[in-house]
Amino acid sequence: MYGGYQGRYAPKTFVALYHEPDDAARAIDVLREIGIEDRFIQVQSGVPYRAEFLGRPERPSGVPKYAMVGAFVGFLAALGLYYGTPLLYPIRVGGKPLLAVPPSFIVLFELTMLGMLIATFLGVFVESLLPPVFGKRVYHPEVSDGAIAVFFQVPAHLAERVKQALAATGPSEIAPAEGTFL
Amino acid sequence: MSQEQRLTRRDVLKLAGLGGAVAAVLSGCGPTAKYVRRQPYYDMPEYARPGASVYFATTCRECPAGCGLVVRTVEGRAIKIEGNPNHPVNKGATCARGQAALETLYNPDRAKGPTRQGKPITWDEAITALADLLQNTPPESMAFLLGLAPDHLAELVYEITQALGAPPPLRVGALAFMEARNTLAGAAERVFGTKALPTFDIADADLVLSFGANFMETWLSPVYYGKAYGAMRRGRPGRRGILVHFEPRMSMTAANADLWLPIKPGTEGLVAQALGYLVAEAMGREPGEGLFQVDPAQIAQQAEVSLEKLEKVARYIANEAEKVVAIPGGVALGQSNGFAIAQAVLSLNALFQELGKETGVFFTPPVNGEAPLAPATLADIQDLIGRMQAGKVKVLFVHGVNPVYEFPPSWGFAEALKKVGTVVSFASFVDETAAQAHLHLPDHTFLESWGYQRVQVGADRETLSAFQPVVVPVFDTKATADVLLAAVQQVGGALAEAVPYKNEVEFIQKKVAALRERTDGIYAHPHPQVFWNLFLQHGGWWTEQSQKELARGSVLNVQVGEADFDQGDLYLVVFPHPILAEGASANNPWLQETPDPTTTVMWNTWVEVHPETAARLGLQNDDVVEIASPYGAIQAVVYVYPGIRPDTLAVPMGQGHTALGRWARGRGANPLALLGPEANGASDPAFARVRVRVRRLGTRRQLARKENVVGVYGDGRYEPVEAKAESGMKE
Amino acid sequence: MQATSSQVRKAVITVVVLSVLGVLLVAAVGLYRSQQTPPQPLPFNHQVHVQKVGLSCLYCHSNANKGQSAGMPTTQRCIACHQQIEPTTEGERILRQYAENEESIPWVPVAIMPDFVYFSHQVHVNANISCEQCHGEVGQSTIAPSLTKKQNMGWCLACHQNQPQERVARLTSCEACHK
Amino acid sequence: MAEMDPQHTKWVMVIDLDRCNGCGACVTACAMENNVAFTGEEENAYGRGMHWLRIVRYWVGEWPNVQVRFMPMLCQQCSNAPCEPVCPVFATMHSEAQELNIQVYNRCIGTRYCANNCPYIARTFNWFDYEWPEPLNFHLNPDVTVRRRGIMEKCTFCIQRIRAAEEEARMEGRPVRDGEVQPACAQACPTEAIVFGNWQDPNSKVRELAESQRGFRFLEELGTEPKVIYLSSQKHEF
Amino acid sequence: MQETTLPAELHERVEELREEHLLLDPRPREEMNRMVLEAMEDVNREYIIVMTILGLVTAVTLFGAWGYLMSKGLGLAGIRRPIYWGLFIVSFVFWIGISHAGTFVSAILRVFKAEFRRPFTRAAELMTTFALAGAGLYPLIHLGRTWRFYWMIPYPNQRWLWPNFRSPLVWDFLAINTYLLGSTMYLFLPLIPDLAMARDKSKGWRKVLYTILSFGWRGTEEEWRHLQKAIQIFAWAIIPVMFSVHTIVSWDFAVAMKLGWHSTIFGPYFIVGAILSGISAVGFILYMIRISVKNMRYFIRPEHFDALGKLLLIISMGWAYFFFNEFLLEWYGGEHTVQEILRYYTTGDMAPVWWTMVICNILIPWLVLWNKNWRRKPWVMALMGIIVNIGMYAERYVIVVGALSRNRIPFDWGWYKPSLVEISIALGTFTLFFFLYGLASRLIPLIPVWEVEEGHHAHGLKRIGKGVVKTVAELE
Repeated sequence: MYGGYQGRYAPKTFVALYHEPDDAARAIDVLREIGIEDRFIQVQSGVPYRAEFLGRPERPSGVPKYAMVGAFVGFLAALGLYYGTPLLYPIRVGGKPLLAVPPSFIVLFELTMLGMLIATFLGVFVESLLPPVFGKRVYHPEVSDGAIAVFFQVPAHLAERVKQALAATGPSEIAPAEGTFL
Repeated sequence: MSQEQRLTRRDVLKLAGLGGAVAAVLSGCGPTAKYVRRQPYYDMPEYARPGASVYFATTCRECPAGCGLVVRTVEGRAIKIEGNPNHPVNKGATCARGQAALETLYNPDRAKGPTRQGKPITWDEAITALADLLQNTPPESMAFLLGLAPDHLAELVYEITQALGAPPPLRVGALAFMEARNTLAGAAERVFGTKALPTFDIADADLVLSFGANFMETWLSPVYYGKAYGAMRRGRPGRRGILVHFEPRMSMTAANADLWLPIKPGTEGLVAQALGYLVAEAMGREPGEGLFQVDPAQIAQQAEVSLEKLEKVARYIANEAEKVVAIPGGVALGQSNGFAIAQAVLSLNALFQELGKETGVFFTPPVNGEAPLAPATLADIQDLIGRMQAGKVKVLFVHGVNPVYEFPPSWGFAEALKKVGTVVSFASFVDETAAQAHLHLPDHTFLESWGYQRVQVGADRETLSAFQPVVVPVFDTKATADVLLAAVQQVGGALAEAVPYKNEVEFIQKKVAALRERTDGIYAHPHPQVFWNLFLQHGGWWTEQSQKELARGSVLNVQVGEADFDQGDLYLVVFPHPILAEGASANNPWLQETPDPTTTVMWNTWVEVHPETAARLGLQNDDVVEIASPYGAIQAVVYVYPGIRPDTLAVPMGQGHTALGRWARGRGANPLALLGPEANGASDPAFARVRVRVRRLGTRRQLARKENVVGVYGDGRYEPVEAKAESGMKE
Repeated sequence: MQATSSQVRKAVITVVVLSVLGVLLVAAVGLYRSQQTPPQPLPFNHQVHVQKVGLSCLYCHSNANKGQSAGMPTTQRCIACHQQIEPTTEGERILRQYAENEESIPWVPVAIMPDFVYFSHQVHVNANISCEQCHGEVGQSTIAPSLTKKQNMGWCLACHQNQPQERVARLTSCEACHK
Repeated sequence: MAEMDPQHTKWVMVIDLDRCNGCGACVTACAMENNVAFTGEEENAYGRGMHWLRIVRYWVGEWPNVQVRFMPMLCQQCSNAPCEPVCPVFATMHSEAQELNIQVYNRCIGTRYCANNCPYIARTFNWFDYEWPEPLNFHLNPDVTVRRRGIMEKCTFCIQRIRAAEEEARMEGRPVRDGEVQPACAQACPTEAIVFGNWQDPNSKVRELAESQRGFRFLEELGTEPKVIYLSSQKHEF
Repeated sequence: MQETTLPAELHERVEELREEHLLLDPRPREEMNRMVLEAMEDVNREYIIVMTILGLVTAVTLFGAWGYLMSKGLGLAGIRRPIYWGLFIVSFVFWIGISHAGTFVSAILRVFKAEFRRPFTRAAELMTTFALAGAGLYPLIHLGRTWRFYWMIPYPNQRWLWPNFRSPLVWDFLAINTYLLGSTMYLFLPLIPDLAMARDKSKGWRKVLYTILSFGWRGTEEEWRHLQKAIQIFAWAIIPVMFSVHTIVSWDFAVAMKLGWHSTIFGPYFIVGAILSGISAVGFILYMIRISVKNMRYFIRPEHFDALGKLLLIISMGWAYFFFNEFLLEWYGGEHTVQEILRYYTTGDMAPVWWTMVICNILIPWLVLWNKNWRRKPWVMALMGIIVNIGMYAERYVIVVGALSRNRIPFDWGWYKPSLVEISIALGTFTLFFFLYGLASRLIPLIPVWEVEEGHHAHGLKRIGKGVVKTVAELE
C-alpha cells in the first residue's frame, strides 16, 4: 500500500477497535467519507461478518475455482490410473475386462473428490496468503476476544484528523498498528 | 549333518552339494532360509547338471508290497517320490505312505549313528562288538527277527544263520498278521493247490465280492489294487465292475462299494457259502450238487443281513456278471475261524468257476522259482517269546520290525525281551525296540540302501524289485548287510567261507547273477556290470510278457462254524490305519497330516462308535473313552461314525508310540494292547475275536478333522445331510 | 511475541534442514555399501581368463545353455588347466589348496536370485541373448563383479514387453517368472 | 482346432469320481511336491490344515444303507475366478497363456479376500512360518517357493511341471505331448481317477473323458467356469 | 439480542428458554474463550493418571499385540479356514461406522442448518478423525504381510506394477484415504480461528504449537470469506464421500461370491448402521466431555442430548427397516446355504450375538427414546451410546464371521473363536481412541467458540402474543 511515499506522506497504519458491528460499520463509513478507499481499510473479526453487515464491498471467494481445478485434476488422475495403468501392464483377472467401466466410477468419484477437497483446503491458504511467510502483518490480539479491528492506512500527516473523526464512533482503542510475525 | 561323506562304493552319489557343510542361506528371515544352500561341486558327475533333476529308480519299502519308485533328486537331495511307470505292481502310481517316504529319509528324529547302551560308538567298535557276539554266542541261543522287507537281507541273514547253525530268521510284522498272510497262503494251498499269497484280478471283473478285505487301504498291495479298482470301474467302455463288500465297519474299501453289507463279525464264511448257494440256485443247480450245504435264510438271519439283498447279488452274479471275484481278507481272517473263512471265500471263486463264470485268482510267479522267506506263524513267534522268557535267547537281532510296538503286549514280548542278554537293533529310528536295545546299529533308510524285494502280490510276472541309494546317507548309518558281512569277515574262519561276500552289493550282484541267463526279461545282457546297471536303471528285473495264469480251484465244503469271542460288550475291529498302516512311519509328519479317508481325522487315534451306541452310552464326538478288553485297555477319542454296526467298535492302528520321534511319541493309542494271544486256525493271530467294554472318562479332546462336524452332521448331532451333499454332486 | 515467533521459525527451519541432511547421509552410505563387492575365497580375475586366455563364458559356466542355472565351474574344471601352470599368484595357490583337499570353492554369490523367481539361462541363451546383455562386461573386470545393471522386475519386463506381439502375453504373465 | 497353438494352452483336469477311492495319495503327493507345510494336530483341529487338495467326504443315507461319497476338492482354476479381481495387488491373476489361475506368492500381502471369495474353499493361508526341522527341509522342491507367513497359497496345477515340460518341448521344437505334464496328484493317483491334459489338443485324454455324459463342473451355476471336470459316480443299486 | 423489548411478565419464560438453549444464553467472547482455554489447560493429576494408563494400555494391547502378531503370523488371531476375516474386520467396519458421526453432525446438520449442532461439531469431527485413525489401522493389522501394505498405493515403481483398481480393497483404500484426508481437513479448517484464539491467549510451548498450527490466522475479511466458502464446499462434498466410504466397505462383502454377503441392500444398510452407531457414540462422547472436561456443562446441555435422541430413534427405525428388508428376502429365498445361515443366526451358535444385535439396535432404543425426559438425561444417552454400539458391533460380527462360517460346501463349514491377541487389539483401538481423544481435549479447543458466538448472534427471542419463541437469523 502507498508504495513509494516517504517522509510525512509515508503511509501509516492505525487500528480502531470495536465491540459492536454497528460501531464498526459506522467507523468504516466515516473512513470512507474522509476519503480512505476500501482497499486501504481492513477489518479483522473474531466471527465472520458478511460484507454487507459492515458495508464492505462484496467480493467473491476464489476458493471454488480451486475446488473445480482440483476436482478436474483428481478426475484426470483417476482416469489415468484406472484406464491408463492397466494398459501399461495388462493383467487379466477373473474374466473381467481389462478396462471395466462400472468400477471406474468408484475410482473416478473418489479421486475427483479427493482432488477437490485437497484443492479447496489449499485454496484457503493460498487465497488468504497463509501462512505469512512473506513478512510481517498487522494484527490485534483482541480480535480473538470478539472485537472488530478496523485497520486503515493514512498518510502520516492525516492520521490525527482521522483519529478524531473516528472517536465519535466509540472505538475502545485507536492506536498505530505494528506489523508482527504470526 | 556335517560329517564329510567320502566316496563310497559308487562315485555316482558323490555330490558336493550335500557332502560339504550344508547351511541355510544367511538371510535368516526370508523363506530362502528353508532351502538348502547350493554350492558348486568339487567334481561334478557327468549325468548331473546344476539345478537339474536326476531320477533314480528304486523300490518302496514303506510296506512289503514292493512298488517301484522313481525318485527325483536335485543336487544330491531327494525331492520327490514318483511311481515307476514300468513297474508291474504299481505302474507309476504310489500311495500316500510311499509319497511321504522322503520324510522317513530326512526325518530329524532318525538314529544319527551307532550306539551302545545309548552312548555313541564308532562303526568299527560296533562291528567288533557284533563279531564278538557272532563268535561267542552259542548259535542256538541267537535269534533274528526281521521285517517283511527287504528280502535280500532276509536271504543274507538266512545264509548266515545256516552257516552259524542258528535258528533261521523269523520274518514278522504287525501288518503281516493283520493281513493274515499265512492264513491266506494256507487257504490258497487248499483251494488252488499253491501255497502262496493269491492276487485277485479285479481289473476286468464284473463283480467283486470282498469279505472284509481292505484291499484299497493297506492290504498286501494297495497300489496294485487301486490300479485294478480304477480299471474295474471305468477301464472298459460300457462295462462297469461292481463291488460288494461285507464288513462290520465301513472301511475305505467298503466306502467305495456299491453295496456294503455290515454283517455280524465272524459270519463272513457263512455268508460266502450262502451266497454261493444262492448263485448256484439262481443258475439252476440243484442243492447238494457239490454245493455248500447251508441254509441261506438262516445264515442271513445269523449274519444280520437282508436275505433279499443277498439274493439280488446272487441273481446279478448269475445273470449279468461274467467275471466274479471273491476276496477274503482283513478283519474276516482275524476271526477265530479265520482260516475256515478264508477257505470258504476262496472256494466261492472255485464255485463260480464250476458254474461257468470267469474268476480272477492268480499267483505272482517267484523269480527263478525262488520264493521269499514266508512270514513267521504265531506259533513260531510264541515259541521264540517262550525261549526268550526262559532265558534261552542270549542275543536277539532285530531289523525291519519293531516288535515291542508291533506285538500285542499280551504276547509278553516286552517282558521276555528283558531276559535277553544282548538285543541288537538295526532300526533307522530309535523306536520302542531300539530304545531297549543294547546295541543300536542303525541301518540306512531304503532310499539310501541297496537291495531287492521279491514281489509276491500284484505282479502278473516274475518281479524282482531293486533298491538303490538315491542320495548319500544323511546320517552316520550303515547298511545292516554290510555291518553283518563286516562282522562275519572279522569272525573269519568257516563262517566267512560260508558267507563269502565282501559287501552288500556283491551279495546282491551274486543273487541276481542267475537272471543274466534269462532272455525273457525286459532287458538282457550277459556282462555283469552292464546287467547290473540295467537292473538299477529299471528299478529291478521282471519279464517282458505277462505270466498271468488264472488259477483253477476246487470247492471245499469247509465247516465254517461260529466264531468264538472273548468276554465283552462290543465287538472290536482293529484295523491298520489307511494312511499310517501299522505305524512304522508314524513319525512322518505329512503322513500324520494326511486325513484318514472316511473320518478325515489326522494326528490321533479315534474310536468309531455307531450313533445309536453313542447315544446309548452317552458318548459324544471328542469324548475320551477307555476301551478295555481282557488283555488291556487304551484311551481313545470318540468319533461318532455312521458306518459301523451298533454292536461294534473300531480303532485304527498306527499311533500310540512311546518312542520313534517327536511327531509320533505320545500321540494316540495302540489298539494292539487290546488283543489276545489266540490264533485263527492257521496260526495267524485272531485279532477280531476280542470284545471290549467302553467307559467314558469325562475328559474331551478335539480330534483334528478335515471335515466340519457341524456341516456334515448338524450341530454336533448325527444327521445325515443328504440334500446338502447332493447339492454339490450331480448323480 | 516477535522473539517467540522468530525462534519458532528458526527451530522449524533447522529441523527441516537437519532431517533432509540426515536422510541424504543415510542414503549415501547405503548406496556406497551396496556397491561394494563381497570378499571371495580367492581373488578370481575374469579379465585374465576371458581376454588374455580367451575362454568363452560357457567354458566355465557350462550349464548356461543347458539348464536353469549357468553353474559355477567345479574345482576339477579349474585345476584341469591350473595344474599345468606353476602357481604364481595368491589365487592360484589357494586354488591348489582347495584341489588338494578335494573341496569345492565356496564362492560368495554376487547375484542371488530371489527364491520366488524362476529364471532359466537355457531359454535366454537359446533366444540368442548374449551374456553381456544382462551381465555387462564381466570379461573386463578384474574382481568378482557386482552386477553392473540393476536387475529388477522392471528391468526384466523392459525386455519381455518388447517382444513379438504373440509372445508378449505369455512373457509378461506372472507365472512366466514367478514360482 | 487341428493344430495345437503353442502360445495358448488350456489345462484341464478330469476327476473321475467313480474311480476315486479316496485313498489320499493325491493329498500327500501334492504336499510333497509343492512344499506344503504341515501344521500339526492343534492347528488342524482348528481348521488350519494347509492341504491344497482335500478329499471331501459325505455321508449319504441312513444306517444301514449309509453310503460314502468322496470328492477330491482343489483349486478349480476357474476361467472367471472370483478370487482374482478382488486382490488389490494382482497377487492372484489369470494367465492368458496357460489359462490358469496364478498365485504369485511374493506379491501376496495377505488380505485373504481371495479365500473368502472362493466358493470352493480352495485356498489356504500361511498362519505362521512353518518349520521343516533340518534335515526335513532337504526334500523341499526348489522349483516351488517356500511360502512364509502371511501368504495365501493354493493348488497351481503343478505349474512348475507345466513350465518344465513346455520349456523342454520348446527346446525340442515340438508341442507338449498329451500326458507329458502330470501334476503330482494325477501322477500318484493309484486308480487313475485324476487325468490332466490340454483341452486345446483335440486328441487328448481329458478331452475324451470330459465329453462323457457323466461330466459336470462343481458349482457350475456360479459362472466361475472351473477347469476341473468331475465325472459323477453312478453306484449300482441292489 | 432484543430481549429488552420483552415485557417483564415473560421474564420467567425467557430465563427458562435461556437455560434450555445454549444459543440463547450468550456470554461474552472473552469468557467463552477463557472457559475453553481453561478446559484445555486443565491438565490435572487425574487426567495425567488416566492418560498414562490409557497410553500404556494402548501401547501394550494394541501396538504390543500387533508387533507380536506381525512377528509370529496371523495365526495368533482366531481366524481359520474358512473364516478368513474375523475380529479385525469387524472392528474395522465398526470404527468406520463410528467415523460417520462427525461428518453427519458437522456436514449434514450444517447443510440442513440444524443449529443445535454448533457446540459439538468439533467433538464429533474429532471422533471421525480418531475413529478413522483406529479403523485405518485394521486393514494394516489384518494383512498377512503388513510390511508390504504400500503395494496398494498407486505409485510408479521398479516392478512396473500398479494396484488392481478392480479390487474392492483398492476402492476401500482410496475411499478411506479420501475420507480420512477430507475429514481431517474438514476438522482443521474451522479449527484455525480457534487455534488463533488459543495462540493469542496462551504462553510457552502452547504458544509455539498454536502459532504453527494457526498458520497466521488473523480473521480478516478475506480469510473469513475463503474459510467459509471452503467450509461450505467441504460440507457438501464430504457427504457423498462419507456415503461412499461405508458403501464401499459394504461392497467388500456384497460383491463377494459369498452367500449371506451377496446382497444389493448392503450399501444403504451399512450406511444407516454406521450413522446409527456414530450418532449414538456422539451421545456417549458428549456425556464424557460434559462430565470430565471443565466448563463443558455450559456448552453441552440436555437440549443437545434430546436432539441426538430424536435422531437416534429415527435412524434406529431406518436401520430396522433395512435389516428387515435384508432378512426377509433371504428368508424367502430357497437357497440351502442361505437357509442354513439364517438358521445359524437365529437359533444356531450365532444366536446370542444376533439377538444382542436385535435387542440393542431396535428393542432398547425404541423403548427408551420415545420419552423426552429420558432423552434429555445425559447418562441415558451415554448408556444408549454404549448399548447401540454393542448392538452394532454384534451386527458386524454376525455379518463378517457368521456368513463366513457357512458356505456352499458343508464339509468346510467352520466356527470361530477370537483369540486373546485379537481381542487385545480390538480393545486396544478403543483405548487408542480414548487416548487420542483425551490428548486432543487438552490440545485443541473442543468447542468451536467462533461458531458458538456466531450462533449467539443468530439467535434471538420473539414475542408472539403472550408467548415468546426462539428465532434464528440466517447468517451464513
